[in-house]
Amino acid sequence: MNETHKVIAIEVLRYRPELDEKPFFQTYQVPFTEEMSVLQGLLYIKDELDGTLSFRWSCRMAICGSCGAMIDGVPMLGCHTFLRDYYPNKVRVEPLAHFPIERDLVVGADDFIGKLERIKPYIVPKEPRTLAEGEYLQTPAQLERILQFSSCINCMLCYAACPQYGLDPAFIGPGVLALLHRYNADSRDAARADRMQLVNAEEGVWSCTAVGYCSEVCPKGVDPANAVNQNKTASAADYFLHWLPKGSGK
Amino acid sequence: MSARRPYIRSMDGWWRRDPFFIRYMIREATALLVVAYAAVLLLGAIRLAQGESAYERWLAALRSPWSLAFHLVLFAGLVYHTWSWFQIVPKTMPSISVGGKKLQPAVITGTGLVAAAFVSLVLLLLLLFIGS
Amino acid sequence: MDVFKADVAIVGAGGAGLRAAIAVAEADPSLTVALISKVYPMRSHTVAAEGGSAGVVQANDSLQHHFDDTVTGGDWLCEQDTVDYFVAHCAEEMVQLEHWGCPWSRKDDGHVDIRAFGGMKIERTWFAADKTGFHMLHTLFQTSIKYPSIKRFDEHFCCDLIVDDGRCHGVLAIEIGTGEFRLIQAKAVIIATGGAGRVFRQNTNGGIVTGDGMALAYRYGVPLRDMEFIQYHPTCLPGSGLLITEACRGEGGIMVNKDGHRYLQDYGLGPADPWPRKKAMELGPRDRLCQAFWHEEQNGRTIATAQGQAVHLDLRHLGKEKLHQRLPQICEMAEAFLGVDPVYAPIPVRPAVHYTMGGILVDTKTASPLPGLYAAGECSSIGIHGANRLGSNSLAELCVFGKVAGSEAARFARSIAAANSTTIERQADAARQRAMNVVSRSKGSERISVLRNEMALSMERGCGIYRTGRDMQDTCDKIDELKLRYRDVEVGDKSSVWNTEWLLAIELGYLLDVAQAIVYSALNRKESRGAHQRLDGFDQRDDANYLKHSLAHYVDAGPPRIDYGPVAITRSQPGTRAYGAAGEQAERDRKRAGAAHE
Amino acid sequence: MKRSNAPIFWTLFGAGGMLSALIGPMLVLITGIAVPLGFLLPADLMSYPHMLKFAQHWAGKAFTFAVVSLFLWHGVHRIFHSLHDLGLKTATGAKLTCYGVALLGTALAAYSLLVIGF
Ligand SMILES: Cc1cc2nc3c(=O)[nH]c(=O)nc-3n(C[C@H](O)[C@H](O)[C@H](O)COP(=O)(O)OP(=O)(O)OC[C@H]3O[C@@H](n4cnc5c(N)ncnc54)[C@H](O)[C@@H]3O)c2cc1C
Ligand code: SF4
Ligand code: F3S
Ligand code: FES
Repeated sequence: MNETHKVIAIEVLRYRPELDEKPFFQTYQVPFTEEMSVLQGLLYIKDELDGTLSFRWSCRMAICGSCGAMIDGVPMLGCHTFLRDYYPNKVRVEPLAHFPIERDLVVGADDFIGKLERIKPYIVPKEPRTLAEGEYLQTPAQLERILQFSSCINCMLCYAACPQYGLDPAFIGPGVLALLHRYNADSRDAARADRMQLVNAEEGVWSCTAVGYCSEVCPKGVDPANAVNQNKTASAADYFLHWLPKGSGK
Repeated sequence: MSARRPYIRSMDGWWRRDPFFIRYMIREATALLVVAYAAVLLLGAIRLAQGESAYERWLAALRSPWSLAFHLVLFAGLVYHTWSWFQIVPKTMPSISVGGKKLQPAVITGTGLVAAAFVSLVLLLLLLFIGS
Repeated sequence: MDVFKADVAIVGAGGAGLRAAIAVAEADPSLTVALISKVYPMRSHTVAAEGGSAGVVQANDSLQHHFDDTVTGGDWLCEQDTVDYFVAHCAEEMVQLEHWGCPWSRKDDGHVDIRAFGGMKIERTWFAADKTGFHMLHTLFQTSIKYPSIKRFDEHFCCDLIVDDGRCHGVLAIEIGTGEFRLIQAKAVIIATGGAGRVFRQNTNGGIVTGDGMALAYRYGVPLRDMEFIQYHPTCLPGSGLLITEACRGEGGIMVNKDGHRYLQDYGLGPADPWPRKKAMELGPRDRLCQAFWHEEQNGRTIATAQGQAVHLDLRHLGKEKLHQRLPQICEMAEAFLGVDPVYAPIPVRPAVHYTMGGILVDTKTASPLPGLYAAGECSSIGIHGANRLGSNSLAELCVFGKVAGSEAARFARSIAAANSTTIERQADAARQRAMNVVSRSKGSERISVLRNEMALSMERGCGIYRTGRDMQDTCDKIDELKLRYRDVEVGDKSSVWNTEWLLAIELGYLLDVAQAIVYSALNRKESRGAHQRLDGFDQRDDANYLKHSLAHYVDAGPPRIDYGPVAITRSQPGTRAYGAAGEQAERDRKRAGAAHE
Repeated sequence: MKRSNAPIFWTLFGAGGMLSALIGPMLVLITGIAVPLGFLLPADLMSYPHMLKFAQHWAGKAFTFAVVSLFLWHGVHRIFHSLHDLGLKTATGAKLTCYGVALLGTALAAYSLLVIGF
């Protein structure tokens, strides 16, 4: 095939902790075709131009959640963003905002994972059931309530979009709160009261100022802003109810 | 010892980073106007309590060109507030299904805006009725 | 070196590894589990599975049906006793996942819904929308968090096994974030590292699917079984190999060649009803569809695209509304990755490598011949897939045999005492040295990407949909050559934090070993069976000589030794995999014609 | 984790936000532009006697009190968070100031309306 390739400039934020005092931009000239994603551009750099560039990736189909990066300043999945949409301009790729840079495009995910582990992201059954008794019944409507929030791929784009997380990393943050809500809203689950303790804290939903950018960038339509903000109502109700029995209404 | 040395980026000027954040900051800034307007009204209430002459002075001040200009700014700001407020409302509600179909956020926002227009209009008509 | 002492170490936190970890934790909470994965668990490639997972539930279905579909589909190269165990435990595992919160799609009455899948007569595929693997993986991962005895080592790259005195004592891992080594000592080790699709160029697999665990076990003398059986999926995007799900054809999509002709009718898959029907035309079995493509390509009837030859998957007649409602993901993918809107234009597709049927030899209880070493999931060959895997059996396998591996490893770990630490640490030091050698070599002359690309291209040529002795021999020679050149591989990056170039180099070593096992096993199987189809005079199944498993044994600095093991046949004697007698005849004729082409 | 007392302020913020979103622009238009200019509405609509009568009625009182105080609570809550957004680290002072202003405003409104009598 005698296709003359177009060439795009990809500007990547580099940071190698053992060599560089601080991050800097490095530009690579990458030949590309119509269907090439930004991730494929990075893979080309890694294979052909500079083997020292580090980044995470795997599935190439926007489901494993590995390849998030700031692309021209916006949190995106590299495998689902296309070079053709930036050409003839250059495209700038940086590690996800608000996370510490470990190296090049790799950010530290420990904080996110730690939070995910804290919210009890599993079913605590209302009524235990043996396998022989078969599945719990759940109507399509009950399923509908959790499906959207259970489609989170843990890509952390919403964290890179949320300034409140950037300002205060103690904030549990949009993605994990969406998962928390997913379990609270599950018809099979009984651990809501436990999880509400996290929701009710300052670092729970109350750090959110409804910026809403988290939902804007979410590649899977999870709408984490909705999960967080509807839980403000839930948390407020929880708050006022917890005063009630003592009769000391404010 | 590990050679890890995570680099933390600064948040300085974060709100200039993205047009979305600028819109957010404008939205938040409408709060200043809401407070300012509340102050104007509060002052009116205090003057009213202080008696006729005090109140007349407040009323006169409202008629000054400065005040009119200021209220134009307030008006624009509050319109933006209304618009942005109903943008967030769908985020604060559990999803609602109507006839098996999920209600789209835009529909909720639209309903809110129509409600605001309606209430405002009723208010105006009421005053027109009283005035005449 | 940092040492962690566990009772059971599990390498791989995909579906199989996670299920095994939970099984250990449930079997005995006092056992410490080390769960090691080179990526965070939810990035494992199980996440990509769309279609669904098998489990008999319908009244008109039966374990016998599932058994028959599996064994017939596998061209009788299945371990029938293991298949029996498997089909009997699938549904139970699916219910278990439901109890753990997996959002299975539901019927109006609240019961789990199931769908039909290629190669099966009765619906038995459990699904969670079009993201079954994703939901299963996240459910398993999140559930695993419940068990305090599971200690995860995320983003730890396993670079060696610790084997001493004929027993496996643990693994050596590199903490990717620091480049430091960690010895994970264990009484039992379960390998659950997934497949090896990356040995090929165009494939549906993720970048991490590099056959690591297979190569590791293999190097310590555990045979790799049935490696020549590589499943191609007929509808993938040219170039990237990304999967366009079978559901497109299930909804009524048709496949046409460059003349707009529904060519499948020429391959005994007809009649060409205006609408595809079960087990015919577009809904024929995967291997047949791939083979038909091959012939079309040979005869110049495919469509040239920038990314190579393709045929058209035409969905236009389904209409915009139905497409957007039933196949939103596909519309979105075609638009994004190809700039094609399926509402207005057909999608160019072609076969790509999808699944490795073979793997680490294990018995019915997941134990490998090396004491203390177990394997589960795609990396293993427990014998249920035979020569060709039935769709939706893999996800079920992860659960059924992940659980078996967990309980067996737990039982084994409880039965023995911990080994002598000093000899183990000496072993680990040697292993560390080997891993360091890859990067510390002052300068190499061979580029990783060059070797990898040469391997993948050659594998595609030699171990494609149809194979010939000559092409396979060429590939054998090529892989032998690449293994030699690999010794001079260059790793320019000398740093320790997130040195992915170093890991790529180690992975390339794994890939080459697995590739070698695949192509030598293929060359030696002088018959056609399931996914192994030859044109050079061995175009028939030969039960007299080859109704047996091939076993590739690792040979240091040389090609593998291939020998054979028996197949457990209990109640289903080999018959014809019939998709219409006329079709069978036409197939034979075409093969002769194809061979004449060579 | 410690339970936050944000719900109190957030509820007031939300009530004020909703009220101001519904009628804020129209109120500004009426009291700040239309009446002072005598445009659309009669200029004496807000004359002393009228307003006194209005403020003496329980409904007028309630309305005025709600608008003034809830608008304040809405505004200061956002301002407080914006200070945090702009990088203000010591939140306690800002919190006291912001919510203090709202509390003071609320008290003044209540006091004035009481003084006006019934
Ligand atoms: C696109 C696609 C669609 C599919 N659809 C279906 C379907 O509908 N139904 C079905 O039944 N099957 C399907 N399959 C097949 C099925 O998904 C896989 O066979 C299965 O998920 C493999 O699971 P696993 O647990 O064995 O491995 P994986 O999920 O691949 O996990 C491997 C694990 O091992 C770890 N690992 C690997 N090497 C190392 C190392 N060196 N050090 C440390 N950790 C390591 C990885 O990090 C990962 O955690 C599909 C496959 C693909 C590619
Ligand atoms: S909520 Fe969306 S953006 Fe956030 S982690 Fe989940 S999938 Fe990613
Ligand atoms: S962006 Fe952040 S502030 Fe709230 S709405 Fe989303 S979590
Ligand atoms: S590579 Fe998996 S999400 Fe992009």
